[in-house]
Formats: sequence, structure tokens, C-alpha cells
Amino acid sequence: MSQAIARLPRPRALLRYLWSLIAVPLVSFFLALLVGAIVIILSSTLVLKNPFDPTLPLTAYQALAQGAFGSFNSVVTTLVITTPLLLAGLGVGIGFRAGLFNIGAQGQFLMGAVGAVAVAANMQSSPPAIAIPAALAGGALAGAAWGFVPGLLKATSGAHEVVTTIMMNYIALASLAWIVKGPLKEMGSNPPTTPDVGAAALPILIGSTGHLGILLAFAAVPIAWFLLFRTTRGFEIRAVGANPDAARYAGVNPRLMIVLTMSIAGMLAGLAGACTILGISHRMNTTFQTKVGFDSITVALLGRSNPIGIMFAALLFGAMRAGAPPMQINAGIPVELVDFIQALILLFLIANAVLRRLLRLRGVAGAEQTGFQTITRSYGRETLT
Amino acid sequence: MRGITKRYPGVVANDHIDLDLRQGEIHALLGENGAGKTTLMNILYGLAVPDEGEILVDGQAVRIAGPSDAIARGIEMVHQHFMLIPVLSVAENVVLGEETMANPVFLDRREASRRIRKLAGRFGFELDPDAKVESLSVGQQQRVEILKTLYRDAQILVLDEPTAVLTPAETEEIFVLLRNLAKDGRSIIFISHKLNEVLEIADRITVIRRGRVVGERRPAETDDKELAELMVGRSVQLTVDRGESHPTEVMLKVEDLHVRDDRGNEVVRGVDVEIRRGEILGIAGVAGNGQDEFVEALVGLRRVASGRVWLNGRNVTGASPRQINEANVGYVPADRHRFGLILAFPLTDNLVLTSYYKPPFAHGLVRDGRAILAAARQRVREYDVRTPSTEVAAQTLSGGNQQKLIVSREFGGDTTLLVLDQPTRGLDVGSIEFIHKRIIEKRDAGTAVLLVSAELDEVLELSDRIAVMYRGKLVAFVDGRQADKNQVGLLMATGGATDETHEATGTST
Amino acid sequence: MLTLGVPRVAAMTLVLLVLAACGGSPTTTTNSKWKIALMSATGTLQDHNFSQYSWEGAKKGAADIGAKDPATVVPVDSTDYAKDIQTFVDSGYNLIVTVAFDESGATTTAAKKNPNVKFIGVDQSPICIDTSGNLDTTFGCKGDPKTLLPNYTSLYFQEDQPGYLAGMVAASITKTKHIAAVGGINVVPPVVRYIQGFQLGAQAIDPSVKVDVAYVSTSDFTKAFNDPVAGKVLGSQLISQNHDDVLFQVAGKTGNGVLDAACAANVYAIGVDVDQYLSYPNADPCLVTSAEKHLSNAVEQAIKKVNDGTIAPGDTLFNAANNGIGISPFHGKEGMISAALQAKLTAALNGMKNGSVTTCPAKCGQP
Amino acid sequence: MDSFLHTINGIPVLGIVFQFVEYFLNALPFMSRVAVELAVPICLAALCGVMCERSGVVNIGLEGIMLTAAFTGWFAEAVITGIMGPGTPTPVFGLTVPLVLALLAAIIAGMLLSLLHAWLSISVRADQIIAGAIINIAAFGMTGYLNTLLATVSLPVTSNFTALTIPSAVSNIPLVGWLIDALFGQGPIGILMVIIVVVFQIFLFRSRWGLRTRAVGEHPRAAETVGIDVIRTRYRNVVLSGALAALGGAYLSIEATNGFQAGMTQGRGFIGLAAMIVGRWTPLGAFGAALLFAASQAISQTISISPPTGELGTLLDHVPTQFFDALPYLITIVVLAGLIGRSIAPAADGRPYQRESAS
Repeated sequence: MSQAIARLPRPRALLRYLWSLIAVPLVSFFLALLVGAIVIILSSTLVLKNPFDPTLPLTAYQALAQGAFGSFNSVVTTLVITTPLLLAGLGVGIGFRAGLFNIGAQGQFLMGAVGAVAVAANMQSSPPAIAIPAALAGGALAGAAWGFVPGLLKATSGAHEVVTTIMMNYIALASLAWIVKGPLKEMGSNPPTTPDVGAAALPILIGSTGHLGILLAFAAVPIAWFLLFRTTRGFEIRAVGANPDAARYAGVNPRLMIVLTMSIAGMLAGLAGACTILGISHRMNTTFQTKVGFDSITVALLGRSNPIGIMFAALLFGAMRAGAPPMQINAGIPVELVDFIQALILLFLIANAVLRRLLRLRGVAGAEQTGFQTITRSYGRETLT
Repeated sequence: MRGITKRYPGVVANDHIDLDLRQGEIHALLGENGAGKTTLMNILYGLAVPDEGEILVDGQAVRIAGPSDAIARGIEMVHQHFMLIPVLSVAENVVLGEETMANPVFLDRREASRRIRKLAGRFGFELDPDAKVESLSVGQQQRVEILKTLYRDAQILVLDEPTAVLTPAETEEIFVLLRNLAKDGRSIIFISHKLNEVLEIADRITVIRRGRVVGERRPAETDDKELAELMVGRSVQLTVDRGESHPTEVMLKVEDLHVRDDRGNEVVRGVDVEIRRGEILGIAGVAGNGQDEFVEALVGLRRVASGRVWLNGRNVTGASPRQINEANVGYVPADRHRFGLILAFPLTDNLVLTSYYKPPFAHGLVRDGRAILAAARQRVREYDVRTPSTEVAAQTLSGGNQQKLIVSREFGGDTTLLVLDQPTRGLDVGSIEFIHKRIIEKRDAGTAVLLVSAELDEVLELSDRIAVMYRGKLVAFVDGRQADKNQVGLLMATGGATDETHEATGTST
Repeated sequence: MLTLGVPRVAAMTLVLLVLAACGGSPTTTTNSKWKIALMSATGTLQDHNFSQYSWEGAKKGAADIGAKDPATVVPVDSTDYAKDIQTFVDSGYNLIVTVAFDESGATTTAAKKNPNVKFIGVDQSPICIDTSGNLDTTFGCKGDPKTLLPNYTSLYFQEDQPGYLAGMVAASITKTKHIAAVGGINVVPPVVRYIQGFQLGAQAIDPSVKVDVAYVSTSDFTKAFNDPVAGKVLGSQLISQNHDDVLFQVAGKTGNGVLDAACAANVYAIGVDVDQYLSYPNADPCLVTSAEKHLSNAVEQAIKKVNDGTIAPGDTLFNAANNGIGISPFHGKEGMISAALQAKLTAALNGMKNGSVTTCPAKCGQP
Repeated sequence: MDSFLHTINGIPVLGIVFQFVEYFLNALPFMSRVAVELAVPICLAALCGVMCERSGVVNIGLEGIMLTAAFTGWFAEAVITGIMGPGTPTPVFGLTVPLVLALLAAIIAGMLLSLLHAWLSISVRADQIIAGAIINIAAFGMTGYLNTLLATVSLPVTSNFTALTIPSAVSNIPLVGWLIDALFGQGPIGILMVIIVVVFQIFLFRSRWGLRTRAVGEHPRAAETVGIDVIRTRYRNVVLSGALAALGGAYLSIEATNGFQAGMTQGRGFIGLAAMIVGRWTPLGAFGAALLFAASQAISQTISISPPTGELGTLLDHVPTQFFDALPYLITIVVLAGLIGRSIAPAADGRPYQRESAS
């Protein structure tokens, strides 16, 4: 990238350069919507045998957009949904930076929520000023613990984090069920339910649902960015991810970094869970589940494990998730369509080399190379020696 | 090959090169690293596509789109970096692509092993077809490479720097082998930058420089001086003037050091050595005799099985890389891509790789970008690393510049000990000269230097004392100035007679 | 490239969506003052079962009162409930049906917040509110919904009654004297009630019949209700190891797998919630009957009552007395049902109506 | 540990152990059957992974491929049945024309998705993990979307593959009978899986295709220099592997059960991924890992449906039921961390191969 910027060209060329920057994302996005539209029309005519209606996609997308931005409330909703995606996404992203493929955001999220409730339930009487930070900390710790374990296992026995984190997700489910039915069960509740988080409930700042967690999440972005790119710890994390051997030579202890990174990742995912339970649900029964864990992986990938990128990616996902129900309600288009569209955007973005050829743009080499090496090494390459 | 031209972004690797090869001749292709030899051969072998020019075999033009075409034309290549698959067996590596089949689907392993034993026997060497390649020494791997070509019954044989990792003795054996092949009527292209070897083996010598053919000679009618000038384009002194050394107190003391490799085999088996300030100790030895593990153990990258290491009187056995580094030890690793650099990171980060955490580059946890940038600019200037900016990723640099990057990092400051493992591997003569000069400077500044190199010439040129490493032991010490190449070569190959090993004491006299 | 690409694509998406948002909302024409909406249970609408049949009911009800077809939404997970209900309210829906026991909290809160929107909850009793009409999270349940939340009706069913009848049928047709009930998960009261009724019913016919009770999972809800393969495997083992020859499924879509297992092993199966002979034809060969709660009817009636203002707020129980439950017709397997059994069934049904038959133990709905 | 045992009325440990062994042996014939049934989809997914990654292409899209195949298989059967009627099932395996065509459709669908993955990972040289993620999300979205739409359409009744009934003469053979029954008392896909594992293992290490696959996955450049077309080899493997995962998906919707549910793979694709790693990228290993996982699931299921009696029973009553839900996952972790440790992927796994790169 930097070379490209280094030699910033003359005005006319400058326009071409700018175009070369926005072209691919723009085209990707429209292609995704286009394919989505085709799917909508085809499915409604072929599957539902409806009369051919070319405006249906427009109706759908309009409903989607309105659900995401149509009103002040919908904007708030978007932010609320973005919050956990952003936090967990940052966690997964940092993992990628260290060459770790953390599929465990799911479990870390759940345990974070459990931790938060556990603390909150025992602090009903104390003032919010104390209860809220305590509950958040509880969530962060529980999540961190759930990330720490796979990290430790990899550092000590080399057990592959892809396996261990997947397994930890299911173990988290079981633990949650046990805790909600046992230690944390509110007397007389059936189905078993935890006490209300009471004093630890996050205050609503904007609209009817915009809770404190939103601030937390967006504050985490610059912090994560600073940690990664401006501190020695961040440098060590990235070094281990990019070349563990060189990192060792540089005096970094990869094992330590792996444990540390997994714990940080778990902590962020845990915070996401804590915010959800403290900000939205307020209490938990065994149906407490989430898609955030896996969405956050996509968010991190889409954001190229760069905090800034992750923020926008999370916003995009949040907007689509917020807009999906209205789309189903007002246009009768199943919510799952947005998953499909998200996949398409991602698809066209990583196929950008092809797009560029089609658009006759010169690609920016180098940047990409390093981009995927860091991520895919995290899967194939052995991080320890 | 007629008018072969190949351009890579920024450089013209081959510029209208003509090259003709007669049946049964050994044709040497002489040139510096980066002169375009390898590119030319990759084109011949179909690994790269020429922008211009054509290739003729037996008079008619042929299109070589991929190695399979080349192989079909009887062209085979032994690559500078071995093209062997470590986890597969010798047999599997050899037959790969030309498998001996028991039936259309399954391999016939017994038949394969039989043929391989037969071939090896015919050219007078031994190989266990079922041994995993990763368990072989570099010399043996070289043989596997050649075996691959013989197995395919190559008519045109291209060897890219085949002797780089061999002892003089092994080199001789290879030469014999090559001559036999030539007598067989096979044609051989022998790529090298070692003048004496070229003069010894070749029937004809083509010299290329900066992608151009700059001359063709017969060994009879030329000498190394002329070839060197052709090759480099100016007169070069072939040997550095190493000057007098003034060893002072002992800086590094190693007592009965034992080290294991990744597979748990003990590859360093009791090394005793002392290095004093202001002297260069060169370790000669065939690659794979434990040098790398020895060095890695010294700098803390590899666990010490037993024995002791004293640095400046302090026991640093089993110290971490950082502790070693804090003791002002500089280290130039053999594999610069593995230990030396983080290729994906910008020059700035790579230049502070070992000092990123301490002032002025970091205050507490926070890094100081400005200080780092300043230091980087200064070093890049001082060691003239050719780069568009200090922000580009290290992988965009040429090998030579990458090595300069490492050297500038490790030589900087008042280093007490320099550990150099293959410091000039794969570099062009210019960079080699440059680095050799710096090494001498550091020595004269009172640094103790440990130099490990597979290039015997390099060891002979630079070392004040030479230790020969054989099967994990230092079997002999000789004075760098009186050292005789053949004697050292013999020690490298055989480990020498036992009485010599008795004499061999670690202390300098 | 992507490093910069993503922020840009996201940013632009946002911009474009905002632009699109400026358009007016899609207009809907209806000749009724009711705009009906339905929020299914998490996962999917097409469960051949619970959500789907409540939805059918809502559609019928809408048709009856000449309202537009109900809009539907499928929440992705439990954190969506409040949000999705709010979306309904924001887009002007004034009769909202929520279908799942665990949606009660969100529905209660919403009902309190939007007094002039009518809410119908399925399986959400008891409505638990404090004296000020807010959701009571301490489960004191002091407040009276009828007066405090006049706009919220919870339809709930006495599942133990159809379970009881199913148990009687199972105990009569078993040859091995081993029958089984497969529940999705043991923390869902309706599921537990079905099974408790099933056990009592079986005992009533023949105390020597062994009733195996198995739950697919005790922690994973998606596995419990959305994993037919798990159900199939569990069912198969019950048949092969415990020699159960009648399987009663109380596990939604996972349970459909149980039905498959029964058919594959040529033993009998009993469906749940709706007449699965119609809802899951794949199981017809081995399906004897289904323990039904007349979901779609209940929902349909509720909507009609809302329309003519006769709806009773608070918890509305559906049981034998008001014909809210029953077992479905035997669809050609009448032959298996002896006259004696038929008589017993009728008797039990009457007994339930006049309360002379108890179909659930003391701790009803709790494992 | 001691104190824990004392709390449960001081039962001698040995007794418990014996009781467990006895209980285990009694349940074994039934459990083994269950284990294999649960293992089939996981193992097929893992085999798909092995075939991809041995040639150097990381594939985390297993879940998506399975889901798509499951949907396609079920939907195709319904549509075809609608067109040409159900047809009469054969006595063995209960094959019908629509069913066979449906299986074909499922396999094709799987291979098409893999083709997309191959194109992205090999030709476009995109991040292979992102490519896999795309496949997962797209599959989840598309199948869920269509499934919800289809809620309003009434589709014809479909049938599914039936299991082979092993004659009791065979299944009663002492010692091995139960094993035969477990392995081959399956539907066609289940039996096919067992065969594939063996064949794949032999081919990978004994055949030319296997040798070249391993070479390409370890050191593509070396392979290329001996005239092997790396790109083509990888394409072939990835596309072919799609068929394996597709079988796993089809098993869910047209063999094990009879119908599709949104997200019915329930993470089996990811478990398969884990099995591949635990099995160290070998077919037999993957099978073993899948079996281990499924077996521990079978054990917890067995304990839940026919709990042991006696002291063992009382002991297990002290264990929260959720523990048995978590057991398979715990065991997998313990096995990986304790016994197997570091499993190293093929050297070039996940590295896009660039043909013309100056060495």
C-alpha cells in the first residue's frame, strides 16, 4: 500500500487512483445486491409460483435499509446489534494477528454472559456504580478463562486451537445449562432462570435500547488498535503470528504470547456476552444462545483482523441483522437472505483480483500477500518450535 | 537458446541471451548471483516463460511451457535449492512424476528401490531408497537430486551451483560423475560462480553479467583473473586483506557442549572451544555436521543437552535469546528468512527486531515510531540497503539487501561476540566484499567473531584460526594463514586421523 | 487491498442503506383494523409443528376477520425477542402473536409498554408480573395479569392430558411391555408435562409396562429441537437396547427423527402437538396417533375473540374441558384400537373434563 | 478424589470399575451401532478435509458443503418424486429412482461448491480460510432462505435409504458379530463410508495419485519441477473431496432421517474438521477420531437411556447430567492434548501456489 501512497500522482491520475481504490468495494457491494435480487425474484417466481415481480427486491432492500436506518430507533438497534459483534470480532481478529484461529468466541461469549450474571446476582444490593463494573469484569474474566484454556493447551502440548476451541464451545453450553439449573437458579422459576441482573443492568443511554455497552465496544476499537500497532506487546503478538521463529530470536516467548492472546481474545468475547446479558436480556435461562460467536469470525475476516476494518465490518453486519426482520415482516423475504448477501460481499471482495482485471485496474501487490499469510498460517503452519 | 529475454518488474533478468550446447560437452555458465543464470535455466526448464526468444533442441524450435515439456525433451535440472520433499522417502522422491507402476493405479515400490540401488551402484555411491530424505545429510541429498535426473535418463543436464554445499572431496566425486555422464554423450550445463571449479570441469565457459552474455572462453585460453573481471565487470581482489589479528582475553568459552536436533538425535557431540576478542574463528565443515545446531545453542535458540557456555566469564548456558542478545552478541543466522527477518514486516520493524522493547525504541509498553524510523533511516544509509523506503515489507528486497539489513542490525553497537552462520550465502560478489570488510572491521574493533560457512574459501580467507567440524565434534584446529585447502578439505570429509583429533585442543596458541 | 477495501465497502453500504431508507415504507391495504404479526420460536417457521401450526391458526384467524395475512419473523436467538416485537410495534402491527414459552418475558414487557397493542402468547403461562404490572423477575407473581395487563392473553395447554391419552394408547398396543417418551430437553415445562402425563396414562392401563424417559439433551437447545439425526439415533437405541416398541416424541424436529427411527424399525410412533400424520407424512406408516393441543384452533379463536372484543386477558387454559386438547384420529390404524381401549379413552377424557382423573404429579412440569 | 469417593458411601473403587466394565460390555453391541451411525457424517466431513489439505488447500467450508448437500438431496428427491412418482423401493437399502437421483444431485451440489472453493483458493489465490467461511455462510443463508420459503409449499412424501439388516446368524458370532453389525448394519452411505476410509487410506500411501497429492501438499515447487501440474492436482482433489462431504450431508437428510431442517448439520462439519486434525490428516486417523468422538457420545446417550444400576448407578447419580453432554468434547480435548499432542499439517497447507516465481 505505502508505495502506492508514496508516489501520489498528478490530478488526472489522482482521480484514476481514487477510482481504483473505491471501485472494487463499490462493485462488490452492488454485485452482491444484484445477485441477491436475482435470487429473490427467481425464488419467488419458481418456488412460490408468484407472478413475476421485478420490484420485489427493491421493496425488500428498502425494508432492509429502513430497518437499519429508517428511524432513530432503528439506528440505535443497529448499534445495539453491532456491539457484541464488534467486541467478539476484535477478539477473533487479535487471535488471527498472533496466528491463532480462535473458533471459540461462541463459548467465550456464553461464559462471559454467565460470569456477568453470576456477579450481578450477588450484587443486587450494591449501587450500579460498583455493580456494573464488577459484573462486566466478571464477564471479561470468565471469557478470558475460556480462552486461556485452549491457549495453555496449545502452548504446553501443542493441541491445535481449532480443535480445542470448537470443543470448548460445546462445553460452555453444558456448563451454562448446569449453572442456570443449579447454582444460579432463581427460586420458583420454571423454566429455570437466573435472577435479574438488577443493579448491574447497563444504563440505557440513547433511544429505548441503546445501552452503555455500545460505548464500551466502540472505545475498544482504538484501544485494540493501539495495543496491536503502538505497543511492544502488540508487536510481539504480531511477530509471533508472522514468523514465530524470528519472534523467538527477537526474545519473544511464543508460548507466552499464545496464552496471552487467547486470553485477551476470550476476554473481549466475554465482554460481548456480558454486554448482551447486562444490556439486553437482563436474565438468563437455558435458551440463552447466540450466533455472535460465528458471525464474529466472519467480521474479523471481513475486517482483515484490523480493528478499524473490524469496526466497519461489524457495523455492516449489525445494520444487516437489524434490517433483516423488517425485511421479512414487510416484504416477506426470509431473514437468511442477509447471510447470503454477506457471503456474496465477502466473495466479491476476495475475488477482487478478478474484479480488478475486469475493471482494468492495477492491483496493489504485497499488501495482500502478507494479509493472507498471517491468517492462513494460523491454520496450517505450526506456531511452536 | 536464441535471444532469450525475460523481464521482471524493475529488472531485465535476461537480455537477448544466446547459448548453445553441444552433445557430450560440459558447458559452464559463469556469473554472479543475480546475474540471470538461474532465470535462464528456469526458462530452459519451463519454470519461467520468456518474453522473447526461442529454444531449439536438435535444430528445431520447441515450446517449453512447463517442466513436463522439458522432461519430455530429456532436459533435467538440479536446482540450487534442493527440490526434495523431506517427509517422503528417497525412492518416492526419485520416482515422483515418473513412477514405476505395478499396475495403472498402484506404485511398485520394490521395483523402484531395485532400480535406484542399481543406478547408485553404477555411479559408485550408496543410498538407502527407503530412508526419509529429511534424515539425510546435505551431501547425500545432493546425490538424490542427481539420481533423480539419472533415473529419468536425462540427455541435457542442468546443475545449478551443485558444489555449493560439498567438500572438495565430494566435489571431486561429482566431477568424476559428470565427466562420465559427458562421455556417455549427455550434455551438461554447469552453473557456478566458483572460478576454479569452472576452469577445472568445463569444456566451454559462457560468462553472463546483468542478464547479458559478456564473453565465451575455453578453459585453456583464460585464467581466473580474466573470468572474474568479466563476471563482475571490474577488477576485483579475489581475497580480502585480512591484516594482522591481535587476540586479547577470552570472550567465548565452550566446554563439552552437547546439542540435539529437532528429531532428538545428538548432532553436537562434545565441543570445546575458546574465542578471544579480536580474532576470527572459522568453522569449516560439510553442511549438516552440527554447525547450525551448535550456533543455535550458543545464541539460545536451541536447548543445550549438556556442557557449559561461558560468555565473558559469565555462565550463559541455557540463557534465553534475549539474555544472550543483552550481552551484546550479534547473530547472523544461516536461514535469514526463518530467524533473521519477519518478511511481512516493514524494514523499520525488522531493523529493531532485537531491541524494539527498550529505549529509545520503546518507553514502557509504548513504542516510539519516530525513534525507530530515525534509526532505520540511519542504518539503511550506512549499509546502503537499496530500498524505495523504510516502510516497505522486507520481502520486497533482494537477498543481498535483506542480508545487509540483518548485518546492519547485528553489527551495530559495541558487540562483544559476533556469531555468523553462512553470512554471505547466495550473495553477489559486491555484497560479499562489503560484508567481509565489515567482519574484519569488527574484529579489529576487538569483537570476537565465530564464522561458520559451507564455503571453504570464505573460511580460509577470513579466519585467523580454523576449526574443522565433523560429526558434531571439532576434530582439528589449524592456523588460518598456513591452512592448506586440501588438508582442511580432507579433515572435513574424513574427520582426519585419530592422532590429529588428540592434538586438537580448543585453546589458541 | 482488503485491509482498506472493507472499511470502504462497509461505509458505502451504510450510506446507500441510509439513502434507501428515505423512501416511504411499503404500504399495505387491509379492510380490517387489525394488523396481525407472528413471531415464531427461534430457528425456523417450518418445523412441521409448533410454530408452523400456530402460524396456520393465525392465518385462518386473519382470514376469518378479513385482515391481511399475518407478517412473520423468525428470531435468530433469544436476544432478538424484544427487538423483533418492537419492530412489529414500530411498523404498526396491533395484534402480535408470540410462539414459545421462553418469549414470555419479552412479551410481558412489551405488553406493559404498549397498552393499545394486543398480544397473544402461546405457552407462556403463568404470566408472572408484580403488583405494578411489570415483569416479575423474582417469580413472586403477585400481580394479577387480568387487570394489570388487559392486552395480553397467554394461551396455555394442559399437555399432560393429551400425554395421558397417548400413554394409554401406547401401553395398550405395546407387545414388549416397553414404551418410551423422548423429550427434547427437560427444562421446558410443556415437554415435561407431556411426558409426565404419558407415564401416568401408561400406568393406568398396565402398571407392568415399563416407560423409558429419555431427553435428547440437557443443555443444547438446537440439538434438543432441531437435530433430527440425534433423535433418530436415540430412538434406534431405545428400540434395539430397551426393546421399546412404541415411541412418543416430544422434541419438535429432533422428534421427527424419533418417528423416522420407529418407522425404520417397524415399531409404532406417537406424534406430538399437532396431528403429525398430516404435518409429517414421512412417518405415516408407523404413526398411530398424536398427542395434540389444538394450537391453530386456539390461536384462530383467540384472534377472532380479539376482533369482537370478547378475549379474556391473562392466562387462558386449554384442556379437555374446553376441547383444547386431544389425540388425533388413527388414520387407518383404527384396527389396533380395541373397543375396550376406545371406551377407556373416552372415559379418561370425560374424567379429565370433570376433574376425576389426575394426569400430572404434584410437581407438574418440573423434572 | 479420595474425599469425593468417601462421600458416596465409601464404595470400593475396584467394585465400581468392575461394574462399569460389565455395564459397558453389556451395552457394547447397541452402543457400537450408535457410535458408527453418529460417526458417519463426521468421518465423511473429515475425509473431505484430508483430501483437500493433503493437496495443500485448507477447507473449513465442510459444514457448508454438508448443509448444501443435505438440502439438495432432500429437495431434489421431493421434486423428482413430484415429477415421476415415488417408485417402489428395493428390498435392500430401499433404493428408489428419485432417491438415487437425489443422492447424485447432492454429490454434484457438493462438488460445485468445492469447485468454487478451489477456484477461490487456487486460481484467485484468495485467503483459503475466508473462502471456506464464505461457503459456510452462503450455504447457511441459501438453504435457510429456501427452507423458509418452502414452508408455504406442500411437497410430496419422500422416502430414505434403509439400513442393511445383518442376519442374526452373523451378528451373533461371538466377539466380532457386534462389530460386523455395527459397521455394516448401515444404509448405503454408511457402508460406503467404511469402504472409502479403507480405499482412501491405501490410495493415499500406495498409489500414484496419493504420492503426487502428498508431494503437492508438502512442496508444490518440487512437484512441479518433476512435471506434476500442481494446479490441476489441487483442483482435482478439492473438487473430488466435495463429493465426500456431500455424502455426509446426504446421509443426514436422506439416509439417517427423512427430511431437511435448517442448520441440521449442527456443527458436524466443524467436528469433522477437528477429527481431521486429531487424526493427523490421515483417513484412518480421521475415522478413528470421528469414531472416538461418536463413541463417547454413544456412551453418554446409553447412560441416559438405560442408566446402570447398583453402586455405579448411585455414583453416576451424583454427576450432573450436563456432564454427560460435555463428555465427548472433554474426551476429545484430553485425547488431543494428552496422547496425540502436536499434529502438524502438510507443509504447504493453506499456501496458494504461484507458478511463475523466480527462485
